[in-house]
Amino acid sequence: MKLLDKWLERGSRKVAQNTSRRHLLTNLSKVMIGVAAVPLLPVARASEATGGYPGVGAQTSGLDGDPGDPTSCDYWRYCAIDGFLCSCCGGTASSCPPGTEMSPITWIGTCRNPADGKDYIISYNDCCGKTSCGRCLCNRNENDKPVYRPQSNNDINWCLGTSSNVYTCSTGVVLGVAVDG
Amino acid sequence: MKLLDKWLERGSRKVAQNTSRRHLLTNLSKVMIGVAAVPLLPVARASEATGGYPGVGAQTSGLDGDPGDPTSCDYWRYCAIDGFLCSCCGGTASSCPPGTEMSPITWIGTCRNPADGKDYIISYNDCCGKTSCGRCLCNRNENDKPVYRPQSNNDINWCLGTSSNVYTCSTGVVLGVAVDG
Amino acid sequence: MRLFSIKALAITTLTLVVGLAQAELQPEPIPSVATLPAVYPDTWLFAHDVNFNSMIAGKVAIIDVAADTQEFKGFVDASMMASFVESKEKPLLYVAESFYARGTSGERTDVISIYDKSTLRKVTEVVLPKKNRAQMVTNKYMLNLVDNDKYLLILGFTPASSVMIMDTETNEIINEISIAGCNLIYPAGETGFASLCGNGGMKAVDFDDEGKEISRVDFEPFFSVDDDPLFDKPVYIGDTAFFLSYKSLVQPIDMSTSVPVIKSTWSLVSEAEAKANWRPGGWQFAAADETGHLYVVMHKDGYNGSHKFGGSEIWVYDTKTQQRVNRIKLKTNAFSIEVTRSDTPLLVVNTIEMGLDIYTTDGEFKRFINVGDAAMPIVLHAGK
Amino acid sequence: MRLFSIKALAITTLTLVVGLAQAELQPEPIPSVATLPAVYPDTWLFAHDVNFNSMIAGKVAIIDVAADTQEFKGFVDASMMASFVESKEKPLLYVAESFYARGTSGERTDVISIYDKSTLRKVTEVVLPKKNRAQMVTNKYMLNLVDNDKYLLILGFTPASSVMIMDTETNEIINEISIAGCNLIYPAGETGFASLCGNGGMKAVDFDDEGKEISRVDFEPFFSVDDDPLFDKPVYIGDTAFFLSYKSLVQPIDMSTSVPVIKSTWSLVSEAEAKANWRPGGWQFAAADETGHLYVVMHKDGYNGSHKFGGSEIWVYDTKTQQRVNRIKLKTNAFSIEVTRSDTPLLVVNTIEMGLDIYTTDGEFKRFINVGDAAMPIVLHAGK
Repeated sequence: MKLLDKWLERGSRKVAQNTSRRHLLTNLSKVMIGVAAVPLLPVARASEATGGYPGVGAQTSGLDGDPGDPTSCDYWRYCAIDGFLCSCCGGTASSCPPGTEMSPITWIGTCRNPADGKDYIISYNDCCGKTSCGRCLCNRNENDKPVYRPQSNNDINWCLGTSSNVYTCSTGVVLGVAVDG
Repeated sequence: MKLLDKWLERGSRKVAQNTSRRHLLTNLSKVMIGVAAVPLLPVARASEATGGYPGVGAQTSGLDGDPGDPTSCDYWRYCAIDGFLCSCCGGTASSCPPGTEMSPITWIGTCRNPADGKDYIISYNDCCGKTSCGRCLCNRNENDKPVYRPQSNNDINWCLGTSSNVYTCSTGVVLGVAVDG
Repeated sequence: MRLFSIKALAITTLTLVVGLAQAELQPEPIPSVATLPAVYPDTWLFAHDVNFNSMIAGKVAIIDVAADTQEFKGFVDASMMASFVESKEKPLLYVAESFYARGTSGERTDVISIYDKSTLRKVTEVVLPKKNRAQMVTNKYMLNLVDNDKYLLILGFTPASSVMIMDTETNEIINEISIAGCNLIYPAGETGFASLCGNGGMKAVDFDDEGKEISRVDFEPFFSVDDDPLFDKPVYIGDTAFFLSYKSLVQPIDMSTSVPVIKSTWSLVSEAEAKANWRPGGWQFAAADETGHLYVVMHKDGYNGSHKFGGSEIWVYDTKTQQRVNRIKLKTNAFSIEVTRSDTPLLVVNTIEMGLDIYTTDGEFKRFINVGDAAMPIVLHAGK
Repeated sequence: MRLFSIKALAITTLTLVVGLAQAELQPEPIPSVATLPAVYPDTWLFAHDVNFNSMIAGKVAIIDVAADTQEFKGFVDASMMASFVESKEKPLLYVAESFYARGTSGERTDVISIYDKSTLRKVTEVVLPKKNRAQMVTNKYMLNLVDNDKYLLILGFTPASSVMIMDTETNEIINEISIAGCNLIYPAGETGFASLCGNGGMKAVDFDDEGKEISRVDFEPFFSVDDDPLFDKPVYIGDTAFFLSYKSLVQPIDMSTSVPVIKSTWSLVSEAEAKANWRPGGWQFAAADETGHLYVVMHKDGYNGSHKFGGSEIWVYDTKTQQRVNRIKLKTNAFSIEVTRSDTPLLVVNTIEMGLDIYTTDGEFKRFINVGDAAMPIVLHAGK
């Protein structure tokens, strides 16, 4: 039952930030839970209208069991992301744009995949060494903790251990299924 | 009569770029000449609505015979300016913001002062050495010539002869009355 | 016919203009560069534009939030998740920032850039030899002046966390103190500081004239990072740092000595408000005025992850009585807030649209100030 | 009651989700960095974001304007009024740019940054020793490859104007040629170039294998800079550069040899259109397709100073017959345009709102592409 509550909570969060054109389920959640007044993302100006980002083509990861659009802030892997989505910048949800360097040090989130209902460990590796991508700025903070627990915080520039620490964009890489589900 | 035509032309130009809340005369010109379809400044997004810039307080130069608002793109001195108005950036129409350096090399325009009907030589000195100001981006091109006549062109970074060539904002300094009026 | 009427009307207009003619404008001096007073008026505020879209080109803008004209006084650059602090004792501004030889690549140089308040020219810069300045979305606790501005404390993060101590007389880095497992710099006592820790505890360190550590206290965990973490951005009222939790707890900590004292908690919300999930949130989502009132950006229907999105209201508390004394409904949702230290304090709201809405502390809207067309001024420092 | 119904509905939904369950997703490799083909498809285009709000942080984005997914392929940095050119012969991109040791101050370094097309990593950089790279709002005639990309021509401006010649085999600057009184680089002949001059004339220079000037021709003035200047941004169709004037004149110049030939002018507009002041204007306001059609952004009611504001229509001309063959009314006014060299050419419009509207060359709107939330992609280079 706890899990169920969590799942609902997750659903409502998505609605708060993104009025998705593709996720009927989250729209159902909206009606059900009645979340309406939650403030919009400060940085999501461009995505307020549609949930996706205007002028950015929708994508799929191409993987079975990986639903949703990696260029949309409400894509399931992005539950604790903060930054420009590399999928919109020449990379993908799990790879960096050409010419950047993926940070080996990172922060970790746990996101539920709606396709199999399982919680996955997601590694939010930053891509580094070029200027800010400037497309698809997205901020979600599920289980995000303050900077005194850095491994669970998305405000830190995780371009650490790279030849340049200049931040370009963020990925959400699947590490595996969370053991404590 | 030629002057009169020029004056009218100037009036219509102002309307094209700035729907002024303060210049009744230019609004009259608009009605008279029927200019309506002239495209808006690409960079004037912020000023489209009001003519001034939202969130920027109006100013006066404090000089007798110097009418208008130096934070408005339609201020008479700015007839050939291109860039951020230093008046909005901690400087004035004729001085640079603190910590920047005024370029000694510059381009020259001739603008008519509506207070005395005289044409003045205006020196568009750039202010240099800090990042772009980012307020009151304004572009007007009266008598602007292509870059092969650089002294009459506003596309060139005139931060030349300064310790840093990074462009911050633009001024419009009165040099005197144009002899050929 | 149409042309004729245009010209006729124009002649009339031109005559009118000539009728208003003045003495000719005189030539103006070149070059001319504005300056500021060495002591800033108390309605001036520092708005730090982190410029996410071009992080190597951030700035700290100086703004008179009480002004309806010439409100933008100038700015200093602040590159790559910089941090900023104003000196109260000296006419100086400090920016901790990072540069690359080729903009975004090449050799890295970390510096403290020191500016003269009056000219906004760089007086000097201090290079941080280990290039380990913390780069985070900036807040007020990454760069701090203590002991009457004698020491500048600079956060390091590699991800090993540390505090560098710069002597502001000599502009030398005199020591670096590890705060492993903890983060940020909360001034405590004369020369001490505290940091919150990943286990829900706290560390407090004191240092001597040479920057050498003379005491260190590790507090046992006193809050649950998993269940209801304290935000890392407290508000100081006098010597007390008010930490708030995701779920509306207030945790005052007495910072008057180098060994802080953890005080009793209270709640921002009633039982009914808690049920409606009214919670604090945003970026710099809380501030205080000189009377001891605490201002908190609140949102309804909070949930796991809603803590950085700002809110539609600001709730005001008397921290002595622990009672809410006002509830301000905003024109536009707040992301960050600050209150000036002026006689008539002003409530400055960086909205989720990234511009400044200025209110009285009673919630009366006064004016909107644009910090820059692409600016993201998410950290606001009231003038000291 | 309400809570109950929520959960009941949720259970149904959850069951549905579980019913769709798949095999678990597998761990993905770290690090992983995308690459591009060494030869780009012909629908790819380079959109140069000059980033006025943060000029030290510009970029050149690579965009597939025919794509409805993954249209943004990557980018290279381009600092401080940079200029850009793609090599056709080698898998390289060239950026002329400037850096300061401290972002906006300190020592200046001017470089040609050379990128590998496939990895978008910097292969090398060539320092310009005199730090005299021209900084202007960028256009296509500040950095050019000639002689099958054997020489890179780099505009200098201090304000003394010059052309630096870099040998792309050795990456050495082999000479610098003064073009005093003139500006920009219009390739002419195999190794020559022409520049327009402030007196309404033209200069043409040819150089040898070592970059040494072997001929120079100064053309007498052939247009009036005061009355109706030629724009400084011509469009090449084959070996002919089509210069347009503020007032709609077309001035073709044959650039097939190092001594260009000035051809007869014609007009973009009829007498009635001239009376209505239909004029060309914008930034990169003209382009051409492979069939020899010339596309020009036009605005009505033009006046002294309207020449950089863009326009609501694109007029298409057959340059052989000198007749207009189409008139495209745009959704949003154009500021800059380009036409791809693909089999099915696409008309790319950077609108005055600073995003890309993609049309067929017949004017059918296809899609909108955002180059960046704060981007100003005012120069567009079709892939070669």
